[in-house]
Amino acid sequence: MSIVSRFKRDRVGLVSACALVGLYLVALTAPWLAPYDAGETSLREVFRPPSAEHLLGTDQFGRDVLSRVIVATRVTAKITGVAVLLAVVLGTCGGMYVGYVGGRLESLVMRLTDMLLIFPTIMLAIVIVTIAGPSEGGVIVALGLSQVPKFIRLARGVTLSAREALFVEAAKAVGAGRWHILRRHIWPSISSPIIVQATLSLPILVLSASGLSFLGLGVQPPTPEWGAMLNESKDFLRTSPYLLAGPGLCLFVFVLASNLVGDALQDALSPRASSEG
Amino acid sequence: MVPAGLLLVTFLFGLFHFIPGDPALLLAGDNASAEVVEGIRRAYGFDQPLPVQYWTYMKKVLQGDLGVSNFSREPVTALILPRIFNTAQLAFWSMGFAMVVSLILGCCSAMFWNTWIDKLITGIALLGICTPVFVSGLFGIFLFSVKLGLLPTGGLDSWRSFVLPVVTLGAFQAAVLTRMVRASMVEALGQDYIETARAKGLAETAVVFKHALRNAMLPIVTLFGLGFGATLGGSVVTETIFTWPGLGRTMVESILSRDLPVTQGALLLFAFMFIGINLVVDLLYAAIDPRIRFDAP
Amino acid sequence: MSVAHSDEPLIEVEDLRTYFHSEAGIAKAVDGISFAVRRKKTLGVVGESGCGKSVTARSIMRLIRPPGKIESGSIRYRRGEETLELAGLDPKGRTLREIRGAEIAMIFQEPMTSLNPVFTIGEQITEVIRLHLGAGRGEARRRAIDMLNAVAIPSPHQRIDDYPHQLSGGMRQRAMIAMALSCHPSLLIADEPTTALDVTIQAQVIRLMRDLQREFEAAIIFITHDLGVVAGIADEVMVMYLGEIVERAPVRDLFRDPKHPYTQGLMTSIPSLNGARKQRLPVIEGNVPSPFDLPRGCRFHPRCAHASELCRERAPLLLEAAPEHHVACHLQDPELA
Amino acid sequence: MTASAHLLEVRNLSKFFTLRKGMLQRAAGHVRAVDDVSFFVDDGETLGLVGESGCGKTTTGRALLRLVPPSAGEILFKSTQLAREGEAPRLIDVATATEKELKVLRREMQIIFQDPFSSLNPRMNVGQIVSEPLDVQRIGRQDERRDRVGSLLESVGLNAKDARRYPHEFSGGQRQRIGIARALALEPRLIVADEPVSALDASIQAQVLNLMLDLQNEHGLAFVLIAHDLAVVRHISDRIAVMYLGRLVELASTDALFESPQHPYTEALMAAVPIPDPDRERAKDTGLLGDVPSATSPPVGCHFHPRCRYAEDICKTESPPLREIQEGHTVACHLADTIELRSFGS
Repeated sequence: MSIVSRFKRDRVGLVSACALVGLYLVALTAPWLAPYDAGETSLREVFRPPSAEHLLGTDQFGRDVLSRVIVATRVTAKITGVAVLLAVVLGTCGGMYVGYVGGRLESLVMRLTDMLLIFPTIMLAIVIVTIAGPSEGGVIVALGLSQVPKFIRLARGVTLSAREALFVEAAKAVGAGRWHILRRHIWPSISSPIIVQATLSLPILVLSASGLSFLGLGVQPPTPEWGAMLNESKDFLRTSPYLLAGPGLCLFVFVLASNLVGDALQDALSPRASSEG
Repeated sequence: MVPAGLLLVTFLFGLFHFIPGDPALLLAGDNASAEVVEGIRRAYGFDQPLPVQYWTYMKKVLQGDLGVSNFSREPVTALILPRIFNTAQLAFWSMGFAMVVSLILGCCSAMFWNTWIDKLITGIALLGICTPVFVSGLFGIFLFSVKLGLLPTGGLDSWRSFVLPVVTLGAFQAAVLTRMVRASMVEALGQDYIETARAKGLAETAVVFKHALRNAMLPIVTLFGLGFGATLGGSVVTETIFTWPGLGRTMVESILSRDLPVTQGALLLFAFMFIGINLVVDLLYAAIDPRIRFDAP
Repeated sequence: MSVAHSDEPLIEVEDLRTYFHSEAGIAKAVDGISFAVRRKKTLGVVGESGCGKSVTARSIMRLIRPPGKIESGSIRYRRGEETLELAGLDPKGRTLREIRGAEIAMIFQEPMTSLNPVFTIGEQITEVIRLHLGAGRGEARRRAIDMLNAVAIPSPHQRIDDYPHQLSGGMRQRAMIAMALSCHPSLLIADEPTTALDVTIQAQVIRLMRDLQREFEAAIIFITHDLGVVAGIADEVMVMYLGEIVERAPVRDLFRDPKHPYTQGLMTSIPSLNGARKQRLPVIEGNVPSPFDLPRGCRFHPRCAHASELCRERAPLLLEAAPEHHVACHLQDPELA
Repeated sequence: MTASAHLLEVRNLSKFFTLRKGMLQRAAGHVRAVDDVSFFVDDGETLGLVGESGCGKTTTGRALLRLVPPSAGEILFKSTQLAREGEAPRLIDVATATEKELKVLRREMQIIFQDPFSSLNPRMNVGQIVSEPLDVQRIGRQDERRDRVGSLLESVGLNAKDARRYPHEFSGGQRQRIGIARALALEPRLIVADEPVSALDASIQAQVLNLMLDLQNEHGLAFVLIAHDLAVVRHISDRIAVMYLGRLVELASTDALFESPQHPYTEALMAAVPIPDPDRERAKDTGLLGDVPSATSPPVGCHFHPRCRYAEDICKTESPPLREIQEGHTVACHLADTIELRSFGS
């Protein structure tokens, strides 16, 4: 059974994949989708509870929460998407390279990644943000780099086991060079675990990105961001608890969808599943 | 351990130099006069060559001198030390909560693999890992403090101050760890020696809790170590939500106010805690895995 | 089926069917087999991979895991005066647990993975002794050392505190045998116990099992794919193909006069130590069909050189072609041949 | 060097592995996986290499193709591809050949593996697998390669249409045929067959052995057959080399080896082979003691002496040299002239 058809039969995976795609569509079309200008303040309309006019109410500056939540989707999607891409590219190339070349360089890099892996993502990100400064670019770099050790480890592991595989030995026996083996044998073995890991990293990055913003170390106001919005709302819990709902729910859905897609992909791509099918 | 510590101190020393801009200017603040900046430059030795600065820094760290806060002018060590205890308390109770819950739920889930019990537990765990601490924490404050008035919204006064932060932080970790414990147990239960244990006539509980769990403990110890680290990391956010007087909040505040000596000190202590946990995990691992214990020359 | 002998068999399996249900369909791993194991005797079970020999063993132990299931049939086990129906027992229930390890014991192919890596072999052997014989700690340890001695493990006093990874493959399998025999079971099921071992070690282990059988008076079901091994240990042999028994006979009769074309094919296709060299071996053509897509009629017919129209249509029954020599082949059926 | 030399001649081949321990990867000891092994293979003949697990037979096989770089010794191959047009074949040392020469040598020596599951890339279809040697060596055009793959598959008893299918769709025996087709693609003159049938069922094993015999008769292939099953080795080998803990202990023609084994280990190995005859199998005595010792710390003197029932004092101290007892029959045993060993001839 092919991977696509196995994935398709996984209803939960399919629905969550649709949800994830939907969120990215929202992110793409945010400026047109948002009913109001996300940055427009109105002192006459502060702290309006949800109504037909403002579905999620308005905040302390009278800004429409729904519009801000929608625009924030765009911010989060961009930050996490670029960060994952950064981590995948750096980590995969690095991991494949040290895995294939081996030697001193490999043990040095692996000791370093092992050390970095004992630090939680958010701590690594905080350190890097401290250096790079709290801005969108800083957050992207921080989050991307914080995931690189994971990908180096994964890519190296798969490269090593593929390098030891008998079919690689067979290829060497017919005279195949390094480049041929990397391209024909190692890269195909590496791509699916990397894709799975990338999807599984996505929820972690979403949580970390909003966590940083919540702490004030991420995207800076007035740019709408879920974590930052939650942080602002915490001062008005007593009077306007509805401010929690929008960003909280969006975060939850994004993380849930990406987790489920990751799980489904892992099931569909795992070698065990293919041998049983 | 020693090389890791050395690397760390080097890294933190470099922090001053990584950050764009003049370190003396950073320390002095934006609207300090040129003389003040120059004074700081000399006082901190920024005019010295790099190796000399490095050596001085190392010596100071080893002596427990982490510098002086830019704002309160207090020694960083004195500022930070009482906070560590608070953070450790929070992390310790949260992790304890997470370990107990995840072990019970994870084992149950694996034992009743693919039944409604398993599905219920994995479902709850999934919801748990999708709810960030700052969402569940704020919701908890809203419900238990604002609406019901049962628990304080923050601070650290009595045991009641512990309930919300510990449960919020612990529940998230418990959800993450439950999934991993379950996976390790399912893996262990699929091994050949489980069939041997069943063939010996052992009761299912002995098969699961003696033969499978003892093997699954190897990966679980590592996971718990990583979980402990993650809990410490999560404490940064949790402390901010619940205005907990801990190291994490101090660090965030120092970053926001660009109080570099404090940031450095807090990062150093955090890092040593992570390395310490890692060390404990390695030792524990060696203690419970006979293949490591007996292969050492 | 009549029992010709005065002593009743220890285990009587009748029309056992164990199927595995999966998305690809139903795999009939064991499909209607009947046989008996006599006390103190060894039944050899021979066949290629996927013939159902291991599933047969696990069905008797009731160790079949989902999606596998015993569909029908009976496994009668004689325990003193009473007869127990193993197929009807709860696989996690008390009665079966009392039997497993104590009265029916099992050893597996891979001694590396079938011993628990985090317990010493002593802990693993005493566990079963204490469980079934109710012995105390010291008593169980003494018995365990005796058992290690019986399986010829040198310096058992020290070896008992070793972990599996500290022993060689042959020693591990001996430890497994010691564990299996430690409660003096009346039946030992050995699933390819020597396949993972080197030939010289295999010879030692088989010799050991023969000696121990005499000493412990256990019946053995010995599963193997190697005809040479079965010749050295079995009293009676049954040959399985695709979940069915194709031939069952006392060991000498089977090797003197194999009656089923599959058995004949197996015997002639293996190179021998005294046959002609550098010549083509007679082979069984083709491959073993998928268990999801079994041939109609006789399951062996697509690979059989003697297959007729009848073989394609109707499945042969396992009939007695000579005294105690049963074979499932139309060519051997006097009414049809 | 003359053209009349052997197709392959191995002189004093050794392969040491360094065991590394700890963070700094310090060398913690050496394993002499292959220790001073010499033999030759002639055109069109089969040399069997037998021994128990860990005896170094697999490492020897891989070293012949330099898939494992040898630590010492020469591997002389009589290459026609590397000789100039119209000239006599050239002897070349595989151990020291340049990368370029090695790539050409790959056309003349090939390998087939034990495990027909992991030796085929599950993500490539059979056509891609079998044509990989042609792609790598840039032989023929695209369509020529496709035709060649078809005929290769047919020559090993598969269908040309199978090229579009994937390895997991085949049974173990069929996969082994795919592996053989890949090895044949470059029309080699020597194939190292590393346990080619030990993972296969009895009825399939015979099919693959027959295929190997047919190929040898058709193409005059030479084989180095590495196996632990003496009956299999005896069936298709012309000469047999017996290895124990990295060393060659006996080498003779198949008939001579079985009729009059000279090394006690050879005798024990032969006696341990299970015979499908209840009377003979039960009557025989297999008196080999103990386990194979660890390769990291082999016994002093003759490696075999702790398990040998004939061992004398000299065996415990001195390592026996390999010596020729009769023409073409060499053995490494101090007592070869004094002890009488069983004959396994028919």
